[in-house]
Amino acid sequence: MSDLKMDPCYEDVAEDRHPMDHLLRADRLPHIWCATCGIGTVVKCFAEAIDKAGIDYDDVAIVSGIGCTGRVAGYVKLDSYHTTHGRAIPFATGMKLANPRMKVVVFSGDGDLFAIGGNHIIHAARRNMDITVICVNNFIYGMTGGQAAPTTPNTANTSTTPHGAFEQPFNLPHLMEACGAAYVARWTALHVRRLTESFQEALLKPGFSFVEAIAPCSTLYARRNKLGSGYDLMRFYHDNAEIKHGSDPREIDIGYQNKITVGKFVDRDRPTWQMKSMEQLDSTLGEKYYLHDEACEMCKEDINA
Amino acid sequence: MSDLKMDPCYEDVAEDRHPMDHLLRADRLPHIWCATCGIGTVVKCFAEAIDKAGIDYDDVAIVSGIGCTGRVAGYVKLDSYHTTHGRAIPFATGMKLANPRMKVVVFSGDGDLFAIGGNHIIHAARRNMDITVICVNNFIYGMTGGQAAPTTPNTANTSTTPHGAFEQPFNLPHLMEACGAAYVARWTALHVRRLTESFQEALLKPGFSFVEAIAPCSTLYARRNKLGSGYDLMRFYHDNAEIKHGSDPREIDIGYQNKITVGKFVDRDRPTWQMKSMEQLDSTLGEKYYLHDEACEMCKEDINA
Amino acid sequence: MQQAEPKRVLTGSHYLDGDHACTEGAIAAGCNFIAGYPITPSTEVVERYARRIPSIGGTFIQMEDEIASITAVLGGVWGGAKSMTVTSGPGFSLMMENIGLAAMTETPCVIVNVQRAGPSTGLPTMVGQADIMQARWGSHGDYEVIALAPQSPQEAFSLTIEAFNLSEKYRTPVMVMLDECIGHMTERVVIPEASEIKILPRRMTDKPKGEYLPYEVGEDGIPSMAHAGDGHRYHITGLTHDERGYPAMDSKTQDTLVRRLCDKIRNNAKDICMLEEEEIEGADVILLSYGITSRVSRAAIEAARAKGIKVGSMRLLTVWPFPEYRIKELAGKVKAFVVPEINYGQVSLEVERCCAGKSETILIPHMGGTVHNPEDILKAIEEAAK
Amino acid sequence: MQQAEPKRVLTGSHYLDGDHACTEGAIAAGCNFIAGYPITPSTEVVERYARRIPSIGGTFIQMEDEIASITAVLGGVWGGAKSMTVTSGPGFSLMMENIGLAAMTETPCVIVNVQRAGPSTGLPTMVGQADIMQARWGSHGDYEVIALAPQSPQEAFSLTIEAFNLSEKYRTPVMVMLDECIGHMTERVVIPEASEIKILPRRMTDKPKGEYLPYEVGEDGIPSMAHAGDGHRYHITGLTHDERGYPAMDSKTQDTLVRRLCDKIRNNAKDICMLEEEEIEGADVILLSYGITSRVSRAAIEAARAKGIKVGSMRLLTVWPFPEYRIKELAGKVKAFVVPEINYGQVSLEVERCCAGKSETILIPHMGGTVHNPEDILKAIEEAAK
Amino acid sequence: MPRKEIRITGYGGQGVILTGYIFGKAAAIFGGLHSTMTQSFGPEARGSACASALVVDDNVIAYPYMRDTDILIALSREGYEKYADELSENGILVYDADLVTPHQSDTVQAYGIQAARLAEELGNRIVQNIVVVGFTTAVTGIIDREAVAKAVESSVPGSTIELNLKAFATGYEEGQKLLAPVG
Amino acid sequence: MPRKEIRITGYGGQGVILTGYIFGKAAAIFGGLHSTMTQSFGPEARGSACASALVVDDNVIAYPYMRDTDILIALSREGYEKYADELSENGILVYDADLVTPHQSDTVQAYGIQAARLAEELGNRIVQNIVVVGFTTAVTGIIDREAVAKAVESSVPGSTIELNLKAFATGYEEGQKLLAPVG
Amino acid sequence: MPRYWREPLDVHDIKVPRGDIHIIIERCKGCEFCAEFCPRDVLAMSSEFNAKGYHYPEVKQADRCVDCDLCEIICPDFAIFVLPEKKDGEVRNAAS
Amino acid sequence: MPRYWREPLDVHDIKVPRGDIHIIIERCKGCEFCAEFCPRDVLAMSSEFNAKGYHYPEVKQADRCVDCDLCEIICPDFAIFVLPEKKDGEVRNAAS
Ligand SMILES: Cc1ncc(C[n+]2csc(CCOP(=O)(O)OP(=O)(O)O)c2C)c(N)n1
Ligand SMILES: Cc1ncc(C[n+]2csc(CCOP(=O)(O)OP(=O)(O)O)c2C)c(N)n1
Ligand code: SF4
Ligand code: SF4
Ligand code: SF4
Ligand code: SF4
Repeated sequence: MSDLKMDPCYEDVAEDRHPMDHLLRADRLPHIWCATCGIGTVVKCFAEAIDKAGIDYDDVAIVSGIGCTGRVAGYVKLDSYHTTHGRAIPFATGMKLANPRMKVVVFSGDGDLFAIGGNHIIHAARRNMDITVICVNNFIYGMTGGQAAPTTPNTANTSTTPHGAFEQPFNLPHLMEACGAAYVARWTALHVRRLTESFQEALLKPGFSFVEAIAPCSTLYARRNKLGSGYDLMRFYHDNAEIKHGSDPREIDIGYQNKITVGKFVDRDRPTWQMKSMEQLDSTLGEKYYLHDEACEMCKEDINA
Repeated sequence: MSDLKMDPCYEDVAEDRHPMDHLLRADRLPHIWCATCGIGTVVKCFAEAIDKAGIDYDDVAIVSGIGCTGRVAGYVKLDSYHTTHGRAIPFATGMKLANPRMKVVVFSGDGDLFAIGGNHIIHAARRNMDITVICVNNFIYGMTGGQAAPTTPNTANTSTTPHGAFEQPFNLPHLMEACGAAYVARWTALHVRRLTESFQEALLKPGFSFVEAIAPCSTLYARRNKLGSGYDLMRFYHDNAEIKHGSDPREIDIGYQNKITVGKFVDRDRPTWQMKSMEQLDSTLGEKYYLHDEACEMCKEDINA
Repeated sequence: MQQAEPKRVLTGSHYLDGDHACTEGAIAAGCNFIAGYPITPSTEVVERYARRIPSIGGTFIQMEDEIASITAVLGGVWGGAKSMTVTSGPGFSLMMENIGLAAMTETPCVIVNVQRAGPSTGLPTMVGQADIMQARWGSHGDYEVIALAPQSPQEAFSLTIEAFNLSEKYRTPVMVMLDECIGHMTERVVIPEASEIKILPRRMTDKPKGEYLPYEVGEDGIPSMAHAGDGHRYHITGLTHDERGYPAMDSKTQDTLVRRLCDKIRNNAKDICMLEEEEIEGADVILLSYGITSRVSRAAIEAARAKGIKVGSMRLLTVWPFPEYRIKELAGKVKAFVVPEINYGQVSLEVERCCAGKSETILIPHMGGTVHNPEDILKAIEEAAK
Repeated sequence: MQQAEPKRVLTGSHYLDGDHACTEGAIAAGCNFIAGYPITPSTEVVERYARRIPSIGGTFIQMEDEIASITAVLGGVWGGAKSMTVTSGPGFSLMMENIGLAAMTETPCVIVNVQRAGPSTGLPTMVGQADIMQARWGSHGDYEVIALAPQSPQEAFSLTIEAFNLSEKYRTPVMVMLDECIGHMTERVVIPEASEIKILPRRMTDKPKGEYLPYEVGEDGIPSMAHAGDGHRYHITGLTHDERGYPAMDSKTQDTLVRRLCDKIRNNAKDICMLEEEEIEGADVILLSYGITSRVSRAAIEAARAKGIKVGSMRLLTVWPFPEYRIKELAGKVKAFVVPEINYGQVSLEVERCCAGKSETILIPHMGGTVHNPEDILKAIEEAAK
Repeated sequence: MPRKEIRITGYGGQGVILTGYIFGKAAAIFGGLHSTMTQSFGPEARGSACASALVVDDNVIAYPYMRDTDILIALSREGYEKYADELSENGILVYDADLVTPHQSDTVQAYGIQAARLAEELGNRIVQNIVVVGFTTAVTGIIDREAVAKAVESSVPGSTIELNLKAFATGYEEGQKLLAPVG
Repeated sequence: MPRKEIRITGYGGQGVILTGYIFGKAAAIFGGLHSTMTQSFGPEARGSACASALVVDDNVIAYPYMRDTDILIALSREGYEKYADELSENGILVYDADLVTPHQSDTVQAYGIQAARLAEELGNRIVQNIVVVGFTTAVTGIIDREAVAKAVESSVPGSTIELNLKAFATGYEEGQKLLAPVG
Repeated sequence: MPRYWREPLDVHDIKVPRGDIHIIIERCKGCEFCAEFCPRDVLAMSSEFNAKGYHYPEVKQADRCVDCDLCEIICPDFAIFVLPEKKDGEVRNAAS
Repeated sequence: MPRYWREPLDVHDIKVPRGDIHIIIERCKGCEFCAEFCPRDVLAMSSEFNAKGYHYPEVKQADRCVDCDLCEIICPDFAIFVLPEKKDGEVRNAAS
């Protein structure tokens, strides 16, 4: 043990840098996430996936909303945008349309994406907007102190369901499939290699790709429900996650401390918003579409003759 | 012809009242909807359904958002609330929870409910909130002059897709099914008897019921797309609607001037939000739940001893 | 005025923070419906309510966002509930459209904003007082609101009750502008007997069925309500409407309506405004403050008096309507108003306007995150008294 | 300053309404991304843009709501586009939270609000000018914005270009506060040659990779930008942040940041404010107006002059920042400012404040739906001149 | 030309706005005048009463609204009833004779045309307003025929230009036939 | 009792706020005093530095914030480093001896306790703060033991009262053992 | 023009019910739904305009009406309704 | 305690790669993921605290490490990483 290098304080890591530090804002570590929180692991897998997919770091933008997961944007050393609660997807949409070359990745929490942000995600999936959405699902609102999320399983205790949650949670892959996502997968933070692989696939998939990463919220979800720590949840995932690729998304609801079906559920080819937009202009206007210098009919109309 | 009573002006109808006038704000007729617009027909069917279902008029509240369809609230002589664009569903949710005795019916347009209001409808369906939602789908934004809606079929012309729509539209029944709605049906305004029956069923169904009523927008959708008037669209429905009860909602997308699958697609029993809320409190607190006079533990905690 | 329901009143002394005290105020006031969406530093209000439901009855629903929350509140009110929502700056911004609907439809409801430092996400757990102008002007079009600013958990309790009463009296949304400091400050809160708590019941119509017009008003300009299911089968709309509640697309109806909406508040400012004044007579300087800042200013006021400076204190418990009448009375009688706020100048603009140059207005701005340093306030008082 | 791109400039005389002219202004200014959601009376702006895309390139996306629209605009800007969104009151209210994000992150963008009469749904097709205070105060927390008010289709064209330029110069959202009258009024619009249209390019960083700090500022207090993909791999956030763009949860950073955000506008008011003044020297009364109201007032001004009243005219092309400095200069030199507005008193409050009692401020309120009757304005001028 | 004020009224879908637009454009773009067209309609997009107003002047137009109506073009009964009183002495009324029955008046010159019917005869009711444009051009002489025709041509979709010009001509001829006032 | 100011600091999850709450409640509800508890933490909900501050006074408390820290309770090194300088002369420092190594100081009385470890021994690290509450009660004597015990009892979940009271007693005893200052 | 509504099943019964058709002309917007979809071909559009300028329906073959109510329920303008035919001798304000 | 990670397939190969484990102690929050899920049981938690008060991992059986990187990828705090073992004679700043 004694010959292991121990950094006496945070600044000292430069000498012996973590191999991911070039993708991290190492000057901001340690991060704010709690002990045994799973978000960091998901970030780790994502960073790995970027490297493995061979994407130029300058070509990736990360957009987060607000929440514990929302803080991802602040730790990843890429062009990174920490927006408002629920609005990462429209922000990403604007960015993608303005700069089609970029891989635009939304990295946010289940509450951010599916509670306040629900409308944006269903429309982005419908449009097959060419972005990748990574949703860390910890079944709760972490940042604000453990309130119910639209993913909280029935009977789970949260600060706003002190007598047990009772609303039917969303089955995220099913919803995403119904809206038209091109790629849909679910893994837990324990499935580090599969998750990494899934991120790679999602990043390379044209169109709207969605990966749900189930991760422990130790401080709020686990503790409040007397499930131990994030460590215990990771063990729970180990014992209870079942890999079933291609499952019917209708059948993969998650109950409180029940089996969790993971895998890749949707991988289909649909033209992206941008492709369809161009195709439509092309088919309506034909040649004219490419002759940008020619004013369109409307404009001619009111030019002084 | 000459012995038919012709009312020379609007006020004159009192003598020979339309049998629906007791359910209408007849003092506001004629309504604002265009010639050959189908919204009125849907309203007619709804009024009929209330009568047939034998519901006391005092026990029904209508909540609309903003749009041509949103004006329904203003013409139906029931407690009726014309709210803001997209927000009819949360308004209805609050009303239902405050007054569980009421049948709360949301009557609004596809844009109102699924564009700006999309987040509310998916969450209300998820919660199985005990309300009935009637969506008049005319494939366009009528009130604001014919812009694209999230239901506009590909290639259709609208004022914001002057070169043809290209975004994949929502398949409304599929989305509602994926979110958990208890009852889902689709009819066109031509199917007056089926639609009326479906409204009856929806009104009597506990939980979240959803009826899509496809109706002509003559002035904007039909005219702009050179499809004639609403009259021609009604004929189109006649020729192209196929009744297929129980169809898999995944397979009933609507293309531009394609066949339209209509029917009842979902009718399932799920406990409503209110039922589940009570059950959960009951199972957690047992007896205590009914002893409202006893302060809960938390309150005891900080009472001065 | 009625008495509060005993089962809703937690009579006794409690050690509560402002958020929890606010919940107890709402419960005592009869609030039986809360729709909300979590946001720091306000969430404790609804969390407590959710826990309290089994003992008091009522409903809490966590909506999908703040827009849904405020709108559900309006639906709840028309359904017959006394309703409230709770948020902080970002959520308050999202509520603006439907606060306008509340004003337009004259829906009595309470909106609690536990202010944090902005703009945008800002300092989510730290204090600000920079949503004051937004409370007044945040929605489009002309309207007026009532906004109250408690300075302690005790007042978070009592002013929340007052907020409900004012909302019923004036048929208007009322805002409780807590700030993070008060929301997260814990002190003894003494809750009186139910019989000592006065609750203003909703002003319901007594018209027979068929005769009720939802916006018919008498001299006081305030219409009576009917709930869904009461049998009146009335219509309400956010469009410009006549007394039947029917849309009326003309500038005359608009004129009548908007003037009435604004004037029912403006003309009753003296009734609505709660001010705490101290040593105003003969003062050279008046320290005008609200919320946490009024407590931070105490030390400065005392120190100034110790130095022989005649400084009076005016505390706004009601921020909106602004007590214009009172500032105008005092303008010219004092050298200056010193206005410390945790913002870059908001209420001070109103003070300056009402002073009309007759007294100076000295803003002590502070951008938030912390409260003022009392010495800065003292310095400003000394400066002003010169 | 650069010249406009010729292919984007529809040089010639056109018969356009204010909405269409606004689109042409945006196109000429280089706007290549619009995200919007339809709302009367603003939709024509995006409809025209959607038709124009094949000739000019660029992207229009109709988003699911106004929140998505403004946020997509911000994403578009950071992605490298010149971006704009367009709405009216209800949508403007919904945008407030993310207008705050724009101010906080110093995102140059343009927001067009074609004002209709409110509050709430109000009179959707009829005029109002009651979102003026909201433009300034509608989002939570302290910030400042720039807002312009065109009085004709011609100005809808030119001020939209100006809005883009100001947004780039000050790295701030700029609002074009059209009103329904101007938006739906059709007149000749003369579009000059591209070479005569000056476009301010975005102020991009010239720092080498690794050295760029997104909120590092020089003396003028305005940071330089980098777009996504430029290789700087920077971070921005709506939280209070230091010059690296990193969150910094302390009141010192807050103080530096919020002061800078506000002061970069406040301190440059003279540069930003466009005023049109006429016969101010020696005037007894000044008629202060903006937007459509300034045209309605013309008749009154002429009639008053015909009666021998010395009435000057001040028209605000820039409403925010308010030209405080100028009102203060004139206060005391004239008897009164007469302020007709299609609202129940908004800009007039600022005038009153700045007059500091030295000149009277006379509001001529009008609740909307129509414009003022010029006779009412004349009467007020006569009254004021007495 | 001194200031002239024209009101066009009807219901949504009749092309009331386009009518104003065409006269306005004829004046401001092809006629060397200033003109300001304004519009008013209910919140309801279509089907209900709507009106446009046009001010034409040699000089820059400050106040852009109607004070006295010099010319009233009424395409619906409702619109006529609403605005008839505003017509100034010696004002001109142009109306669709199938839809509007004008009150008797000594001070107003009234010219009726069965425009809807003529348009239907031309093959599409949608050109009702253009028939009226032609007719009005003839009976009022307010703007040069050439300028108005150019404005028509440059304001309608390319594929309908021919039909519209035919409608314009039809209306114009009807107007010439009818130059004697009826009212 | 004249105004006394107490700062409790640690990281999220250590019960820093509850510690302040218990002392405050002991004073204001069971001790016949006034007290105001305030808290500060980062935007980050958990895991990061957080602190609570308590003012206790015979009189009504207007200014509710710290001016001089009379007692500093430090449960983490970070927290200690941040607030150590604020401690007034003759102030009292209470710290978790496993986590904090206080600097040498002549003017401060410092009392260390291995509270985390003791809590772990009691079966749950979560009661670390209650051990410290007991300890602080003993070494500072600022509020009556009975009042603090009542505040503990009435502030923790019913099922954990026993454990918490045991933790309180453990801490209190440690305090009594250690009444001689270390620093 | 093809008929767009199927014949009611009871059409050949002996006791065919009969209906009185009432038209509120000023509410009509001339959509032709009633005339077009009437299963018994009872209605036709008038060549007259109402005040708003719409052609409204008139009863072409009154005796074919079987009171099926289709025109009433499909009319988007609440402008037409059918009452069961009054018995002989009964007096009505408005009869077809 | 059961092992929660399956043995890498190549574990019985002849040329087993070896890894140098590096721990950035002050980043560690003591979650035990690395120790728990290490397929080769290389790590154990120290009884010492770091400055934040967390137990951090230490290398128990360095020679069992096969450089599978699992600890590195699963660590949510970017606090542990493994480099391929340097060849003999190569000098490293920090070696396990
Ligand atoms: C408009 C708005 N409403 C509410 C909030 C408060 N808020 C911040 S994060 C959050 C929820 C976060 O939950 P989730 O997205 O699941 O992320 P987690 O923290 O669990 O990773 C909420 C409600 C906010 N910042 N803005
Ligand atoms: C916040 C807000 N945004 C936009 C609008 C403008 N608006 C009114 S109705 C409408 C769309 C209506 O479409 P739909 O719901 O499909 O109803 P339809 O008119 O077609 O019946 C829009 C965009 C508004 N009133 N409020
Ligand atoms: S609160 Fe939960 S989600 Fe947030 S950092 Fe802590 S463990 Fe993770
Ligand atoms: S615009 Fe379309 S939807 Fe609206 S009333 Fe007219 S036909 Fe109906
Ligand atoms: S269905 Fe109604 S509106 Fe249509 S033509 Fe018949 S009566 Fe007229
Ligand atoms: S996985 Fe990382 S944070 Fe967790 S114990 Fe191991 S080194 Fe520490």
